[in-house]
Amino acid sequence: MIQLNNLSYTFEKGGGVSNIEMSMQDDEFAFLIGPTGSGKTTLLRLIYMDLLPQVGNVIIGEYDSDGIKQKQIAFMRRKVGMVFQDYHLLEDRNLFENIALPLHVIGCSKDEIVDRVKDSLDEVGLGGKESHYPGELSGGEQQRACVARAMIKEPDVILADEPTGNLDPVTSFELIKFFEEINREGTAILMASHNYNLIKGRGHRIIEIRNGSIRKS
Amino acid sequence: MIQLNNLSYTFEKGGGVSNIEMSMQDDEFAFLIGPTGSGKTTLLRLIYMDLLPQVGNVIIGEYDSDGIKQKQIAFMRRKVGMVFQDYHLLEDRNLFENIALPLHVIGCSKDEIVDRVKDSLDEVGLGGKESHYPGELSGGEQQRACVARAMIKEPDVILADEPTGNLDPVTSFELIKFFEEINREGTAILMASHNYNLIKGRGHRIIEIRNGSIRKS
Amino acid sequence: MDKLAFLLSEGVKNLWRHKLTSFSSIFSIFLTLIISGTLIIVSQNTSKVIEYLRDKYKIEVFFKNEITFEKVEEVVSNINKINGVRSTTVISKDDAEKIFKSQFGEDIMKIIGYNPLPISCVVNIVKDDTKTINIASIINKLKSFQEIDEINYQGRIISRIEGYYQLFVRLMTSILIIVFFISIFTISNTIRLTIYAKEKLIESLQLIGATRSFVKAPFIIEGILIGFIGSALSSLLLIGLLEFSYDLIYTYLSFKIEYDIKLLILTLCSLSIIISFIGSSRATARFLK
Amino acid sequence: MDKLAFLLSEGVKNLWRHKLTSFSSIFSIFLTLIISGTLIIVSQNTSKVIEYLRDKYKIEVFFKNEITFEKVEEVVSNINKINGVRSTTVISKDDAEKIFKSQFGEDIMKIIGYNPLPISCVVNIVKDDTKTINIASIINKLKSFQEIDEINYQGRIISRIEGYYQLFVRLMTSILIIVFFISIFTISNTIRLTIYAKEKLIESLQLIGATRSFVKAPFIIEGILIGFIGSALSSLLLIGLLEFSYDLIYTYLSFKIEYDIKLLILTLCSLSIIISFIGSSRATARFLK
Ligand SMILES: Nc1ncnc2c1ncn2[C@@H]1O[C@H](COP(=O)(O)OP(=O)(O)OP(=O)(O)O)[C@@H](O)[C@H]1O
Ligand SMILES: Nc1ncnc2c1ncn2[C@@H]1O[C@H](COP(=O)(O)OP(=O)(O)OP(=O)(O)O)[C@@H](O)[C@H]1O
Ligand SMILES: [Mg+2]
Ligand SMILES: [Mg+2]
Repeated sequence: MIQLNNLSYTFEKGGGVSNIEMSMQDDEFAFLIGPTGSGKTTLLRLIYMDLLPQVGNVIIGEYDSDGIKQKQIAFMRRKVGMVFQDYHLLEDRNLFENIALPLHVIGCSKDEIVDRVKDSLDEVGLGGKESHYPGELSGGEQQRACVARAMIKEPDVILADEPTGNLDPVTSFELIKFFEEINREGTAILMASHNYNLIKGRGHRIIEIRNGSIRKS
Repeated sequence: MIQLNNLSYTFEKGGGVSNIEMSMQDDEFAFLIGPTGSGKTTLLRLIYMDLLPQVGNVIIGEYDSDGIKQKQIAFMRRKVGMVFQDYHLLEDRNLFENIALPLHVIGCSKDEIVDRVKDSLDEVGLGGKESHYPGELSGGEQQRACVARAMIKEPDVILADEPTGNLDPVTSFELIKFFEEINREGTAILMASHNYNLIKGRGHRIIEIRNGSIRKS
Repeated sequence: MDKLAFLLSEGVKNLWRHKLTSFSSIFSIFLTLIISGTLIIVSQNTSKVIEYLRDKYKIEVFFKNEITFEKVEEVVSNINKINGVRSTTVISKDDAEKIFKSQFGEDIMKIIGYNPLPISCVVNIVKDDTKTINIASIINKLKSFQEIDEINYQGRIISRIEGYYQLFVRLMTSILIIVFFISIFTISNTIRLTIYAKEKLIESLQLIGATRSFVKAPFIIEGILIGFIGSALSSLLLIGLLEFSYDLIYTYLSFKIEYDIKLLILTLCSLSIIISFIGSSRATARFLK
Repeated sequence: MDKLAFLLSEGVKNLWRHKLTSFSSIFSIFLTLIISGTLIIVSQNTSKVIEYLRDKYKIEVFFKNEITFEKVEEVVSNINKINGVRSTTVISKDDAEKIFKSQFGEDIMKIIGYNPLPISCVVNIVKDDTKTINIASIINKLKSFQEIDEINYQGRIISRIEGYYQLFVRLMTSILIIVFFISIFTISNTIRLTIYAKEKLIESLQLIGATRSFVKAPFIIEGILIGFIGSALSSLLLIGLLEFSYDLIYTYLSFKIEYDIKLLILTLCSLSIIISFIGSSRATARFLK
């Protein structure tokens, strides 16, 4: 369960979000939409506590942002899969190593890592590209790698920031279907997107943000 | 004028483009479409000679990729504005410095740089964010910064790789209109995109690429 | 286990990636340990060296010409009782004749038919370094004997050498302190460079849910590796040098160096661990929030 | 103009960003220049130093006891003609008596009523360093005089000192060569680190249409700045040390150091330019394709 109570965060140079009041169930699938610069990424960063709120608090599962310790943030993040808008892939490690990193963090065994990375790469259609470095992948392939990395630790929640920006319509559609499948298995998904065509008419909740505030939920 | 003659390039790890035969007039506006991983970025990299063709050659204006020297590539690039799919903004320089860099390269005076950067930032709607570092801009803002940087040296050709991936529909539409305006003033534009809705019905040429080859032009 | 292997390989990679700066840290640790090793050996030998030097101390006493050998022996037994005197060697007229020969290339007996040279006596000083010697008071006591004509002593030069020795120890100690801090500084600088180069990795790891200790571990390992290599190299060099110079010094100065290899290696290792631990924690504490 | 200002400010920023590694390059250049400066001064003074040392050379010759002073004077005038002899000083029986007194603390005249000590003569050697002296041949010629009884000479010690001096010069030269290459190496390492850190900038600049020389310029400027700072520091230190030690050495050894400040600074500057130029071109050539 994600719950945001009267959340505000303003950057020093201006911009940010204010008075966000929102909650999500454990098995919900919601879209976050809004024009560029409206605060979608900021909101997601607040949820996975990359930013800590200046006002209000975030509750995610058993973790409350109020007075949370660095170590607890780390443990919380192990249960959250994140797809970053700017990928955050490591340039000096190949695809396999990039995807394996979250498993090293939680301390999986070598064999398990090899198996799970292979499976998740196949799932997003990147099988056979294990040895490519991020610079040797197309934009869309990098984006899918990012999805695979978020998914590999089988998280309770997936926060995806514009995961289809560099995908063609067919691949985007496949990704949404894939997300829906995971959602059906009990993972909550919050996905920021500009792609109204992809979103509309799928029966999921749509949260609209404008100028840092939620307009309709 | 851009002309590609029997162009082929294959990466060591596979992927690339083959037998590309294409030409563009000095005042043309063309879209490059194709599924993710089909070779759009590779084709654009060949045109601005970030990659040199293994077979065939590229002619852009007075420059021929056959036996071209490093120095001539540099001069050629000063006449080509590029919007990169992955932005290529410098993390340790603020927006102003990022946009000003091409002008330093061609040796503009300080005053001219200040004026032109201000104008071009206003044009893409980023006025007032001069002191933001790339990490302090939203995804869409970074993308527009990249457009501003490509435009600032008033190039003869603009090569734009997925420039609307992180833009909402309204801003994307504005960008296309802006490109059309520039095109009317005599700049050739080649833009790779997934966004069929944005492209269709605007009367521009559409080049489709699949699996590294041009399908219809 | 696999996690440990992962962290270890990350640490080795870090070290290897910045070979050149790692090398400078290893070198500075090496230097620190060489100096501390030398100091340890020096301090273990200080009493022997001072003893050795004092062994060379001597005061020469010339007796008046008219004094008989019996009288001389009586006086010498009194000299032996002076505080700070270890032993005495009487040089008879015959001995003096030989010394004259070697100095002037002449046989004095042949020239003038008899030996005019006075009886003299070499006074040796206590060797034990725990006692500080007051040469001046010994000289004064010797002067009080009426039978003594002249007193010659090189004490000043030798006590100056002793002074140099102590100056050397003090100098080495100050240099040790300086290089100790330089080592900490260069190690933390090396690791800081690695941290800079790994900024993205660190950020990504933290975003993925790595704890701070997991993120820090490879850097601490890098520091410890640097320390380990430094201490291994310096131990090897020191032991090699000791083995080599032991014979040499024994042959030429008949001085036996005393050392305890186990203690030496132990001290060097613990020093290097301290340095690399402080250095790398300093770097990670400052640059990993 | 604005372009130049831009490139210059980029160079200074590079230097500042890697303060610590820049510092180590500056230090190694500094070291190289200090050593070469010392060598320049040493080589300018070599002939004076050798002259100074040879001034202290002496061979002592003892005449047989029966030889009269007149005969001695005749022999000495022959000694003066030997190749390699600069001058001679005759020590009469009276002089010898004084020496005896200072050695043995006894007045030999008082003891035996007459002076048995032989006449001797100190033979000084030519000072000019362009001539190499064959001490052995001089000794042989001296031995051929029947009037001479014994020959004493410290030549060995002093020619050993001369040997040490030359060893010192040779050692410094080898060290110079080593530190020269170390300097080039550390500079190119420093600049390589900057290049690594600026990988993105370099790539972006090249994609934007910057020529290779435009991209290289800030790194070359960085190298030259390092060289300049190194040579300024070492010139200052050397001149300071010279000014300080000139008086000191003159007072204690009455030896005047010869040096030419302009030549010194000029040499150091050109050396530092060579080092930093080679170092930075090496880095940029290898790491900027
Ligand atoms: N670190 C920061 N420092 C200062 N301002 C920031 C920072 N990060 C974001 N901003 C500003 O906050 C506003 C919201 O940014 P945010 O990234 O949340 O937008 P977004 O909705 O994700 O937009 P996009 O769709 O373009 O990704 C923007 O105006 C941006 O310039
Ligand atoms: N440097 C490289 N080394 C090896 N393979 C590469 C390299 N760059 C691209 N590829 C491969 O070449 C193919 C085409 O890549 P390209 O980037 O041109 O695709 P694209 O059409 O731009 O895709 P997208 O729409 O996702 O950006 C991909 O399969 C990619 O994996
Ligand atoms: Mg965003
Ligand atoms: Mg692409």
